[in-house]
Amino acid sequence: MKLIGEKGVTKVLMITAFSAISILLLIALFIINEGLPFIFKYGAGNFLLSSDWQPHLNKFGIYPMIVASIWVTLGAMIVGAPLGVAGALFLSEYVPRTIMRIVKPTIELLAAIPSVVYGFIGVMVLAPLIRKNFGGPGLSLLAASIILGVMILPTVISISIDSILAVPQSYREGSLALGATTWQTIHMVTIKASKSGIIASIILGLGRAIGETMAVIMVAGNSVNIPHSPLDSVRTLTANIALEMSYATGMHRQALFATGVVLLIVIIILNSIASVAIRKRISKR
Amino acid sequence: GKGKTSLTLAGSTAFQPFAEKLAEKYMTTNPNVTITVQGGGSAVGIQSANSGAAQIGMADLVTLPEDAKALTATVVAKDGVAIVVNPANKIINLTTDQIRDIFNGKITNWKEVGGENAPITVVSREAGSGTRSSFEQIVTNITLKKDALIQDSNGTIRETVANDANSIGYLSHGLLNEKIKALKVDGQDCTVESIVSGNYKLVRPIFLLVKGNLEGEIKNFIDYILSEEGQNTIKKDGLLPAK
Amino acid sequence: MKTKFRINNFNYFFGKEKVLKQINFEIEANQILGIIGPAGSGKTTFLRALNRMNDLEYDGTIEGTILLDEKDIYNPDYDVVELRKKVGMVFAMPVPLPLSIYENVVYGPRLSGVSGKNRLDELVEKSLTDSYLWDEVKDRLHTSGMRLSGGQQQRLCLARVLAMEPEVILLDEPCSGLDPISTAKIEDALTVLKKNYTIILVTNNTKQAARVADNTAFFLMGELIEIDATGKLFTAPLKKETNDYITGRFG
Amino acid sequence: MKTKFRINNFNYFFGKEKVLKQINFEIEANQILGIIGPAGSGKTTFLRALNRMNDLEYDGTIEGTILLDEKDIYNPDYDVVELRKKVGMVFAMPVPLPLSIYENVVYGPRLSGVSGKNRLDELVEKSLTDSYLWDEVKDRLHTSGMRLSGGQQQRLCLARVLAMEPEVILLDEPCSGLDPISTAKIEDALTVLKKNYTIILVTNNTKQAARVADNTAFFLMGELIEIDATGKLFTAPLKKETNDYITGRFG
Amino acid sequence: MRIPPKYTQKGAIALLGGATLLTLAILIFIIVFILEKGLPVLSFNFLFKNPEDMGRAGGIFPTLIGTIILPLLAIIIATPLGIFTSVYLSEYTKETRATKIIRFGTDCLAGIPSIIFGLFGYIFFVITLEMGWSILSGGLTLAVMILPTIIRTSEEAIRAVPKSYREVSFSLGATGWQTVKKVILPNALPGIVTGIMLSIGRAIGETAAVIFTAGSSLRLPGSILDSTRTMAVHFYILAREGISAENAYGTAAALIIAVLFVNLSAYWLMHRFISKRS
Ligand SMILES: Nc1ncnc2c1ncn2[C@@H]1O[C@H](COP(=O)(O)OP(=O)(O)OP(=O)(O)O)[C@@H](O)[C@H]1O
Ligand SMILES: Nc1ncnc2c1ncn2[C@@H]1O[C@H](COP(=O)(O)OP(=O)(O)OP(=O)(O)O)[C@@H](O)[C@H]1O
Ligand SMILES: [Mg+2]
Ligand SMILES: [Mg+2]
Repeated sequence: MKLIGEKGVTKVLMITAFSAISILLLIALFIINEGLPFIFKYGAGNFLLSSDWQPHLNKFGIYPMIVASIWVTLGAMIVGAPLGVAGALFLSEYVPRTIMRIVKPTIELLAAIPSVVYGFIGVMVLAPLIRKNFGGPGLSLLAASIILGVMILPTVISISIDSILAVPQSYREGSLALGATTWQTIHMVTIKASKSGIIASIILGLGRAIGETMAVIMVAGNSVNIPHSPLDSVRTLTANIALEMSYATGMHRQALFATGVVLLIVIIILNSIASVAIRKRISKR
Repeated sequence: GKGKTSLTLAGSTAFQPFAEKLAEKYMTTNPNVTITVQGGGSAVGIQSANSGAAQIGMADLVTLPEDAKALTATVVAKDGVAIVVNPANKIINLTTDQIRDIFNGKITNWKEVGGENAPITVVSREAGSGTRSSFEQIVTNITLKKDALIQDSNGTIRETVANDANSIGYLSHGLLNEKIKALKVDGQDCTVESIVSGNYKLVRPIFLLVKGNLEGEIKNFIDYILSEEGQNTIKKDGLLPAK
Repeated sequence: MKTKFRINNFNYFFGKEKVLKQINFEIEANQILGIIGPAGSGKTTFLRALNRMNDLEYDGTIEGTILLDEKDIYNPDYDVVELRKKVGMVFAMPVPLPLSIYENVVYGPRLSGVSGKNRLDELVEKSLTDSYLWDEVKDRLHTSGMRLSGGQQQRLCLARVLAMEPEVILLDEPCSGLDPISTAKIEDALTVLKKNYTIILVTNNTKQAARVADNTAFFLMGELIEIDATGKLFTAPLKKETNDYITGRFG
Repeated sequence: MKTKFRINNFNYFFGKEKVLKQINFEIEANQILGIIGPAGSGKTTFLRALNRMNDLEYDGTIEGTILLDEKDIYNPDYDVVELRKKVGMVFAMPVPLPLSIYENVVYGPRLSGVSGKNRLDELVEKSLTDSYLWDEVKDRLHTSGMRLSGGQQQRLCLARVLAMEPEVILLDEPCSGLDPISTAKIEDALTVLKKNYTIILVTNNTKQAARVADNTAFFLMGELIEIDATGKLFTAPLKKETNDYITGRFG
Repeated sequence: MRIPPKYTQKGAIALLGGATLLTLAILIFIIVFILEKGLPVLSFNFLFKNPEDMGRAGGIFPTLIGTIILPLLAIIIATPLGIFTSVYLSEYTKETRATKIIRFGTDCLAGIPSIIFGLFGYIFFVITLEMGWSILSGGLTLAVMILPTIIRTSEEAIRAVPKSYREVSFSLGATGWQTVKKVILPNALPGIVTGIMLSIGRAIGETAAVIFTAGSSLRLPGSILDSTRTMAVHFYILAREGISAENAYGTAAALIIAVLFVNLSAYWLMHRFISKRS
């Protein structure tokens, strides 16, 4: 790097950052470009607020899917976020480092298991369990939330562990020396000092939960139905796209991309709510 | 020409494994040809045949959409659609009308068709799917009930039905196994003989799509598929011959 | 005179290295014990052993016993949280918690269940006054404690400990970042505080030890060389090393 | 006598708060300038202005100019990296980088392209010797710098700066964690070093300023109250505040 | 009523420990589930032979290669891009509205379903840039897909490096880049590695995006412009088209064992690096 000097490095970094961000922007534009015209043509109201999805009759109403996406994501967060953060806190504050160092990579293994495998486990184990114990078809909002909740665990746990470990030891010492228990230290100092990383972990987990398709398709049941209970079968926006994309042409295909645009908006809204909500919770004290 | 010719097939995930097997065999006798088989679904098959990303598109649709009109379509195989229930279910036969009413949501309990007192779980394929279109066209007048479960592949339909004693679904008859039970439809067995003889009505075609006319290596390969050897391969693994 | 700490054959190891060697002595209540010694002689390590802050070192091991009020603090049944409430500590390097000045001070009391705005406000004012910080920060109690100057941070850490009202206060070079005026005031404060507290003061400033300590201990390379009444230790030490150190003829 | 720094109408703000007010004076080369003043008076802030460490504060703003060798260091064209190589700094709180002792010392030289094992080994020995740490650590140069005692860390930080061979050395209470013997040695070293370096020493120990500084500046609440030859400032200060402070009658 | 700290401490241990145990139980269940179904088919032949008869017989060798090469390519492209971007955002720019928007934008893109990345890659790389279904198209698409995760995790890790380290480095005359290289990145390493490991995991487990861009051809790729099939895609096709459940789970089992091995050795290497440094 000597060759190009500090100014050169700055420029290289800037260009890299700029290109990375433009690629990501390009994706957003790609979706919007493919989907937005349809929304204008079909009418945003009809598209967003109707519950009638019958592509072969050119009826494209995605209201139930919007509702379902929000519920499933919420459900996944309720299952995954507390479990993940709790696990991260326990592994980094109560468990010897050597054990943590084996458990963490093992948990990250969960991230590499293909989502189809999760889907099969959902169909073969979880859905029958739900059906037997609570009734309904088994393939349901509940099943999807649980499977997604499990799928985001490695993201939440790993990133949280790192940010908790980055909290200076002197904060812990300061707190313990004042007679705090480990838990008091965690809850009054550690969580606060690692706030930013814990939030990032939850937001990235949220991203994974919203964006997951294969597993959701397999366990959510995919009925185009406004859910009235967690045991109802639901179809999420992502599932809708992935489910029908392989046979969709013409108008139908455009409608699926338009679903993508709506998904993007839902993601933006959920992300904003999540970051505000988590930030509030963590920095309340 | 000289050297290696390469062909790409893309599209229907249901036909992909068959295409792979056919390609494998074809290449052993024609070492100067390389055939690559890609999935992606029927829509990708049509698109990539149009764009030239693949020379041959694979589609398992019943009627080809607008985009495919310009392509030369050849039916290379047929697929029987079996109506399946869980082996625990005592029902062995349903009429077309009963099937229609079940999928439309008019009949919601197995006892209405002579089974046990248990709610029916309907499992269907996704909108647009070839299996579903043919199922709906042949049974006629189907407006799928809203809370029907949707799965997007033969394999997942099979798992779902195998795991839910009250469910009913349909899938490619080549994938029948002991975990699920195929029903008679209007008294007709879902067997190869019965399908080939035309007694069993739920059948759908599988297309290969080519831009322009069939010529050169493309034609040779399609001819091979339609040859006796090719058709036997298809038959052996659960699809039905084109004619 | 009541004995507060009783240290018996105490050894401390970092990994294989022995940094405290066969320490044996007693610390009396309501007195100021000064601990002096060159850098690296084990003063901090010893101090941290007294409230078991050393538990946090992953490769630290101990031998021997330390009794506080005749109870072995290293006994597995001993409640280490209670210990640290009784034995407050000011570290050599001031590290305010990433909280406001106010929250830093009430941190300890809150832990023990003290609540109520009035009660806490009072406590904050009293502790900050005792540590001579009140005037400088009274208008910005709710800004971050980390944005204070070095000397201010040091006094904040002292206030934080005073607010806990412990029985023993461990001070590791508490005046190292302070100007002479604040230093003098804190020394005065310590002399007042010893009525209610037992104070153990590690200092590199031998004069400071001479000024405020009742007894002074001299550490050298992990060993307790000598402990005696301050007057005696500084005028007529028994050991040659002590003499060398306090007269600056050392090393 | 050459002028090293020329500070003109210098103001410094944290956000809206003005913590340095209209500072105006000159610092001569090859001398030791002592800076004294109570806690929070802006000594550290001033020191950090001299090598633009304050650039890292997100809400800091400056007014006025500081000239080093007659060049304005706050000029946008001025190379801040060169500035910091010329103007080394020892912070009040010792922060060893999470590297071995050896790597901590050679960190600066390596950046400027010094290499070769022999050359670096020499440099390490020399710098550690000059900061009186060599004997204590020569057997464990390759263990972490973070596992030293407080006083040892302080001297490691000094060694790290000496290894850079800067022109100016800024010292923020460098002896605050040191025992009297090391302190005395470092003071001796400074007196030797000033032949080649310009030294600016912030200290809370007025006696230390009196002992080693050629000139002494007294800061109070962000203002430079008085600067003069050390002897004069300590015996016959012009301002009442200075007198109050050095006689301890202050506050 | 105030609960004494002793009990909150015990309660916390029970609760946090319980959550951890539950997580581990789920993890173990999933691993056992797959291994139980998959281990019986695992053998040397299974790993190193070509598939036959649609994958019902033979082995999985080409998919093994695909699983190694595709995520590798993606990570080689995305890691420098992601790290440089996060370094630029956190060290070379002030925290402004623009950086906040960028951070928010990357967060949102982390939630785009992979099938959209797949379609994007298909239209952009496969068709428009005429790369065809190839390892290159797939690698680029996966790189774009994991980029948000790498950027965000690296940024968090970089932000967690104590400010005093930066100050020390700058005060010793380091340039911004030298500080980044010598102090910031090494200290942010654990967090960066986490991001990379999670991303590798995602790339290895991905199906939709891979099928659309790298294809799903079963032949052994001869170059980066050939198409390939990963183990995840192989599992997908075998299991979803109902071709061979045993071989599907065999593939999954092989995948799990391989990933576990990679994860553990990556961390082992990292800790060696860290402990060697200080
Ligand atoms: N990062 C910061 N942000 C805002 N205010 C600050 C910051 N750092 C210091 N201050 C304030 O600026 C003033 C001067 O602080 P400075 O650190 O320069 O004092 P000092 O003379 O070095 O004191 P000490 O002897 O205690 O180290 C103080 O009032 C302090 O509270
Ligand atoms: N975390 C640690 N790991 C290993 N060795 C350590 C650690 N902390 C201190 N030491 C070593 O233990 C010995 C005693 O250190 P200690 O901090 O108790 O000295 P001290 O008397 O407080 O010195 P100072 O006056 O410099 O603060 C020293 O040799 C030191 O290098
Ligand atoms: Mg110490
Ligand atoms: Mg200061």
